[in-house]
Amino acid sequence: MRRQLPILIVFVSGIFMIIQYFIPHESFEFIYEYAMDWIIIIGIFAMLLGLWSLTRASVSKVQTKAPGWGYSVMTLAGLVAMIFLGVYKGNQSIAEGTSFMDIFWNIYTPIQATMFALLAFYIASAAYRAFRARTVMSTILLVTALVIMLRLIPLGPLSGINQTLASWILTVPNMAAKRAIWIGIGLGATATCLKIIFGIERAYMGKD
Amino acid sequence: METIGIWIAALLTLGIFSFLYKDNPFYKFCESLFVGVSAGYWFVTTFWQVFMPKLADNLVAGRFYYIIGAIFGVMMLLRLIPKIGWISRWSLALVVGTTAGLYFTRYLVSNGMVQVQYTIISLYVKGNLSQTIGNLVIVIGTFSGLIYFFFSKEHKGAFGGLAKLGIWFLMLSFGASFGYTVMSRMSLLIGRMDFLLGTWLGLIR
Amino acid sequence: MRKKNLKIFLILTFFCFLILPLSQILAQVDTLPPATPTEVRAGDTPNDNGHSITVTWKLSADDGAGRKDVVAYEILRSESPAGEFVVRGMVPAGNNTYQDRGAKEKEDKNYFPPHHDFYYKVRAKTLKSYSESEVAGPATAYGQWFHIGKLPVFVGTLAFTIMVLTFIGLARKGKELYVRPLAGIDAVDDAIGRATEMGRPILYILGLGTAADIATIASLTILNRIAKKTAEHKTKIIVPCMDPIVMSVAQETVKAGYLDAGRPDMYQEENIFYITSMQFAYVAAVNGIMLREKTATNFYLGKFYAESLILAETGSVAGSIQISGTDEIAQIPFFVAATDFTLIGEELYAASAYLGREPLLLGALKAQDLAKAIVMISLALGAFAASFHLDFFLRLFSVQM
Amino acid sequence: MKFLEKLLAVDRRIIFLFIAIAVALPLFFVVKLHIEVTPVVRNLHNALEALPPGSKVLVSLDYDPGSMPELQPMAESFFRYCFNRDLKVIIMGLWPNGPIQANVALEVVLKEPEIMKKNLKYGIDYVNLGYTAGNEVVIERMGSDIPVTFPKDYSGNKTEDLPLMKGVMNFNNIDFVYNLSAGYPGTVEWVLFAVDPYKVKLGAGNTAVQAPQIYPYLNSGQLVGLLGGMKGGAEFEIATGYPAKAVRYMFSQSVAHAVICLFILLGNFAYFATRKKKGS
Repeated sequence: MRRQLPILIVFVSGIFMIIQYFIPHESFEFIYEYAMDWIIIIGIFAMLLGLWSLTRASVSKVQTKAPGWGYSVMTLAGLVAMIFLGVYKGNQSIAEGTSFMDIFWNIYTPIQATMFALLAFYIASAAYRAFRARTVMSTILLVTALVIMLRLIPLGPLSGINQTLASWILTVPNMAAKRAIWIGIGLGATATCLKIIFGIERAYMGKD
Repeated sequence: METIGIWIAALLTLGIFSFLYKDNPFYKFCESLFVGVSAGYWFVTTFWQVFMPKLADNLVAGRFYYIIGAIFGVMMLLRLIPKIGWISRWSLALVVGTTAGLYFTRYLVSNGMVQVQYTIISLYVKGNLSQTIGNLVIVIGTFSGLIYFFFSKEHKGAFGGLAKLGIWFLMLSFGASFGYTVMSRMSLLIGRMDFLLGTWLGLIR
Repeated sequence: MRKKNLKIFLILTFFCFLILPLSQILAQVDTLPPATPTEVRAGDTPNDNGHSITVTWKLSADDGAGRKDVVAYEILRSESPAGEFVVRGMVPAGNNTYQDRGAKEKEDKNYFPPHHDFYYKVRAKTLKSYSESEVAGPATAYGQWFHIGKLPVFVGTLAFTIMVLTFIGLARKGKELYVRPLAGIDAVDDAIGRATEMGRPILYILGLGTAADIATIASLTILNRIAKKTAEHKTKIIVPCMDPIVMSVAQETVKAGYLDAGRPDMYQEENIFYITSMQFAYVAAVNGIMLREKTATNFYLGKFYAESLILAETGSVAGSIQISGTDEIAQIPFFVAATDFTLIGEELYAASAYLGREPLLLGALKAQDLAKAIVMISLALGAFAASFHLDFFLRLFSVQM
Repeated sequence: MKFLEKLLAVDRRIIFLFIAIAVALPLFFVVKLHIEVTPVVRNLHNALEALPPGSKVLVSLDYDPGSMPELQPMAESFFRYCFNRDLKVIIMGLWPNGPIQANVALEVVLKEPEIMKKNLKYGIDYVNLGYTAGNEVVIERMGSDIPVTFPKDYSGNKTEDLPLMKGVMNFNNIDFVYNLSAGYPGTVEWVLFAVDPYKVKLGAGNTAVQAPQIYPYLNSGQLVGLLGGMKGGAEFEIATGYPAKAVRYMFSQSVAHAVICLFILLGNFAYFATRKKKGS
């Protein structure tokens, strides 16, 4: 019951999903649509697990006065404020112009955009460290990256040649390598799916 | 009000940027606030935009099939009760099984068959040397790239040579993607700088 | 001067008289109905759920040819040949097929009843006039039980499943299966050993995927193996998650790893926790964990998006050894550049088999290799054949949706 | 030589500083950077030039604030171009944030002196139909009936009552479609559900990350032209003769790219110089 039934559920639902791909008939389409909605609904319930984990961890830090507990207070404050502002006026709470959206625009959005913008710095430092002509491999990496980056720098008469070379690299050899990776991923992922469906890969189920 | 909003946004922006120098209380403050606000935002928007239309509205409309989803959802929550926590595996099994089946055909088609189909191209294009070379490179690159991903044979001899060619192709592709992405990442920083220097301080424009 | 004006006046009047009838003729041409569309056929749409009928016709002689004034076709439907025809849809000139589709839910106002006779007409339209074809039908919509266009996928599915099961069967019988060494895998043991020596924790990031992502499941299997090793080494492992279900599964997986190592007492659930489901807030918090916990080894295995480089660079600032792997093709370059070892695409899926050394999992890997060999041979032969305009191999892989 | 070794292990914060300066400093200058207009952008501009004044252009903004730096300048330059050419603009969004982004862009463009002179009126010269949920299905429904798909505009006016929307039934009454896209739903859906079935003329602007996936549609002619990332945006501004934000930003881009390239070259120089020394 504890281990066999879940494996059976995995097998039946997995095989059903494979079969339904080949059957256009509406009876299968209906079950497929319900199954997809159930998955979404399970995800919504699981949200509470997440909130529970976050809240418990933060509260226990505050209670035990663990180092940095003050920051946990901030997290809890942000969480509670958002949930309160987001529900107290019913579904109008998240309309444009509410305090909920004010926080979204003036706190959430700028922090998110700035976190994202950190990448501009990191891409530069990663390039500096990684792009050294130590081996043939790293030289290829370095040279192609340079060629592609140079297309944004005015080089006078060289610009035209560089432009052509850059677009050739992007559309030809780049495409070939991506295809190889894609096909490999396809095989790896399909094999993993089969291992899951046939109950060979079951580490994710845990043990008793 | 708008000015206060801009000031808050600008200070938080600086707080996140300060992490580039080193971890500091200012960053920790922004980080913890961000975590709380984002978790709340995510919960609230999922509630109104997914839970209500997908479950509540359907149940109200009398589509009781959706109860099954809700039952599985509640089972998931039983994890919080250690004694019967194992029941949550049933919902997990449904999620994993369904998506494994769904992704099986999806990966097989779009990562396997479609890619192979695109790669079966003529090696000789009459009167078009550059396309002939291009097609040849694509076929050789894909072929040698796949050799690299072969697990059953050690990379030695001619086979190893092909595998090496394959990894060269991979590196070329990685370099190209890296170089190409620099522009969009710089765009993000330009956006923030424009906000700080223009919208906030009014120094530019 | 006056004479000249008179002359102009006369000429103008003359032209006016000339233009008047001409414009009348032109207007008539404009309202003249176009040639009717012919050979109208209506029939069940193949490979569908049974709520659509496909109508085809031969273009009006005035569409693209003749007077060239047809602008569109309207498709009309009725329940009896003499009954009232209702417009179902319109396509621009030059098109000769229309799929009359509807919803499958009975309560939908756009419901399309299956097993029901319908009659169709096609109306060719000019800007000011139209003409209608003869009635076609009856046509009935019904659902199919197999999608013919997906036959190649079906064959592929069967073949690959048989291959995987055969190799797993061979492995079960105890056949030795060789796999070549993989650099990233060998590094795992060293990385765990290093953390133990330094007395610092290991950080394991499952990525942004949900429990529904195959890469995440592959990563969870790897986590199980690594948790077993950390339990043996008595090293702390931290797993911050961004999906609640993934968090629950990760807790089970790590617990199982500790059980396998015979150290269930050492398992601490609070080290596998949820942060938030929003990408960059999650990253902000993980950044903090790396620097504050001073993790010796960071694993990034699973689905990763733009945050890959933020994580990898922060980890590098902290001086951690980093092992990464993803099937998200756009992020592989950043992991390759910024981490010490990267499992590229398929290697991520292979890693669980490598780490566990379980014969059953290795069997699946062999099946992957066989499939790869078949793909490579088809690719080489196919490209060769395509050079001589033979498309046999192409058809082997072509899927109609 | 000490210096070279130091350079090899340079503190990344020095690189960060250079990047920050390289991006920020050029924003203060207006430099006439030579930007060549590539054929894909030229084609888009030519297709737009061929539209007679008064033509109706549908603009779909399918992105959110995350892609603002790349796509917002494109939105502004496109509106500016349309207003200057007296084209009528119909705005919509497949992403909830799209119509808001449009209003932000309109606010900028409508304040410009040359546009102010035209005395443009909402409802006559431009409308914002807002957002409708349903992704590609929205496009499909617009193919048969636009007023039914968007019964009300962004501010709640009845679509039928807007003078500009008089006679706009479906794609047959739209002369050009322009789409700014940051992913799904976006340009791909517009090609599949508007271009293929209804033969509309479509031009697009995409984020740099997204653009390579769109290229195949250019080669097949399903897409008239494409602006890829900030560079594409700048090229469009040059082509239309109104260099604006994207062109200004491109100066930052060039300097930042140059700084990264220089650092890479410097790093390699230091690497080889120190290695030679160690070897001897």
